[in-house]
Amino acid sequence: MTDRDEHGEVAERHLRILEALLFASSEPLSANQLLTYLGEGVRVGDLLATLQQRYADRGVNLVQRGDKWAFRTAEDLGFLLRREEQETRPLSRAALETLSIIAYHQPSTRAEIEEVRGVATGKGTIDLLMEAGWIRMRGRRRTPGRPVTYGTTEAFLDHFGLESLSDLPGLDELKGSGLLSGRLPPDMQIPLPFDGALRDDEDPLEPDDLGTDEDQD
Amino acid sequence: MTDRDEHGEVAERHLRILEALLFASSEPLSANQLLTYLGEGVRVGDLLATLQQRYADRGVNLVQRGDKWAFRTAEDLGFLLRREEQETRPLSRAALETLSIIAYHQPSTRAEIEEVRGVATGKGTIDLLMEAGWIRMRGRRRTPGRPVTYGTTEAFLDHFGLESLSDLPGLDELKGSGLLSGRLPPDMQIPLPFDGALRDDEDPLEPDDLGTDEDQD
Amino acid sequence: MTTAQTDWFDTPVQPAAEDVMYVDVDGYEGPLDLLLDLARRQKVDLAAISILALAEQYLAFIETVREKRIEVAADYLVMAAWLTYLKSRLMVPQAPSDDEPSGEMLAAMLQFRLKRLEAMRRAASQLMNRPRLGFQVYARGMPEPIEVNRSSLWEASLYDLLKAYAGQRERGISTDYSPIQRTVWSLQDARDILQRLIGDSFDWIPMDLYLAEYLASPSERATIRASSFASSLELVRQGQIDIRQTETFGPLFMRRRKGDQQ
Repeated sequence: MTDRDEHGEVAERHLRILEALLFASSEPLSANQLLTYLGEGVRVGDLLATLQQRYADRGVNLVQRGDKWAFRTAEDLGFLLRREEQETRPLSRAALETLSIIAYHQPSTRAEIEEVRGVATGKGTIDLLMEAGWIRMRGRRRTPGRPVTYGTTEAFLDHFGLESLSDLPGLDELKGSGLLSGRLPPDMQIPLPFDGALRDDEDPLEPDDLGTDEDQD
Repeated sequence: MTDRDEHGEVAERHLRILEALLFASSEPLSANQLLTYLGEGVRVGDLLATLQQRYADRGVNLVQRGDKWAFRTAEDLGFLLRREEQETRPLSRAALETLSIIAYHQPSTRAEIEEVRGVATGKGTIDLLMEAGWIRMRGRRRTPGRPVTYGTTEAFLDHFGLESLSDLPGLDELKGSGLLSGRLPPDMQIPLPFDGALRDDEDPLEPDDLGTDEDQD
Repeated sequence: MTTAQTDWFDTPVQPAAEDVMYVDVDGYEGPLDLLLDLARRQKVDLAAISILALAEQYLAFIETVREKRIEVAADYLVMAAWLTYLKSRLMVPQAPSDDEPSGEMLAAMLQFRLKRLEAMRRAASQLMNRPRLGFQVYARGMPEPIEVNRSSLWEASLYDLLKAYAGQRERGISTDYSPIQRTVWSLQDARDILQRLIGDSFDWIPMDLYLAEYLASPSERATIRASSFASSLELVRQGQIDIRQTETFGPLFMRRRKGDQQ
């Protein structure tokens, strides 16, 4: 019994450390980052799950964003906390469409985005989304011209309150209707948004790769 | 009892709102500021006391600062938020030159260092060497302006693997190792570093002497 | 399809039906957007839409715009051409030998693209209506950043230190230093001297013997030997002298070449 007490005490201490670290940071932290404060062999995953459960009904919740964790105010209190501040510059329609195409089709190239939108994408649109920190260059597609592939970031998940890409609204429905495919649905395999490291047809970016498409300005 | 349950539910909701507000606020909030989110007649003081108690043993505590309230990392976990980092960096050329002059010519003043170097020595260079623990202020020269004299430290000997200052190679040894070329004026001399306590023309530093040169910046 | 969500997109102001033809093309994000807008006006599900009717509306629209002599971007004209082609494929029955895609297939493709674009817009709208960070959900307002106390460990070796010192002391010496003037025999000089020395001697005489007078000075030995040897090869090439060496590192013998010269 003393053993269990001791075990509980250690766990409690670890939970306090996690609370302190996650409260202190405004950015999500990964289990690995947290582990460095706890010591080898500590099961951070279990501790995080416990903590998430404890805060589930509180005004502040522990949420998962990709493979990172953060404390965020409870969604249902949003109406109360909503500040007057407006979005400094609302995203243009083009930027919004481009963002959702990248989110649901990733990894996607500029040509693919343009194919879906049926119109050329200004360079500024992609830049703007990169600057917002919502998309990133993933690599280069192994096709002629080696176009840059884009995907979403962890900040994207954090901003839109998604645990992972599979939480994208309406994803299942879109998948079912074959609208995430590049071609006509019937016998086609339907790709899913992919945020793994690199897909088979992607090459990593060279460190000095500025992402200029070879066939574009 | 239903009444009490209902009461408890309302209080719980208020506590959640307080948690979210205090968490998200960029500055401590007063009871009055909090009240505006809860509605008339709510006993904010009691709620805050409850909340403070609940978080008393957690990794973050609710603390009162003046008449305002904020979440803060528990004091005993403050160490988590501080980290020591060491990095090794090569010494700049200016610092190396200055250090070597001090080593050979000590006790030497800034003016003397500049005379050998032929360029002005920034205060930053001296500070850096002091910070590295390799030089120290020895005293003040008994000349107009009473400039500070510098010398090397034990740590200097330690770092460069010297048993004493007399281990610094002399003129012949420098020539022999090729560091000094053979074509030197015959009257050229390399001083013997002085490592006694104070030289005849040096005054000790007063305990409150900050080492500011009177005739310089 | 009607949702309580606010439509995040600033959809172009919907004109009354009779005004449709006068909408400025500028309000659209490309031909697909225009087509989608026209399709929406049919007020039916995109799945049930008549692609033929849609194509006709689009073509009529572009025609009106052009009649008003408004510049139409190339994209819109390309789409118009494609829709004209689509129309013809839809209206003329496909010949069995024809392996171009059928009109129905092309129509299905267009329908798919319209549905996909609409889906992406809806998705964007849903994304923007989520409880977003900084709008309905908040991060810690007073983050307590991790303080990093960085201390530097400086790296320098005794060698660096001594080099720095010696370098400065040398720099301080007044620069009356002048580089040693080395005598260098040019190839031309060596050749002239060699020719003069060999003269008309047809006997094998070692090169060093010819040059003995000059080789006395040790500092010039190397340049004299090198330049003379190089020049002698040139003289051999020109057929003026012969060279012989009987063993490795042995003396080089030289003589005037006998022959047709006289």
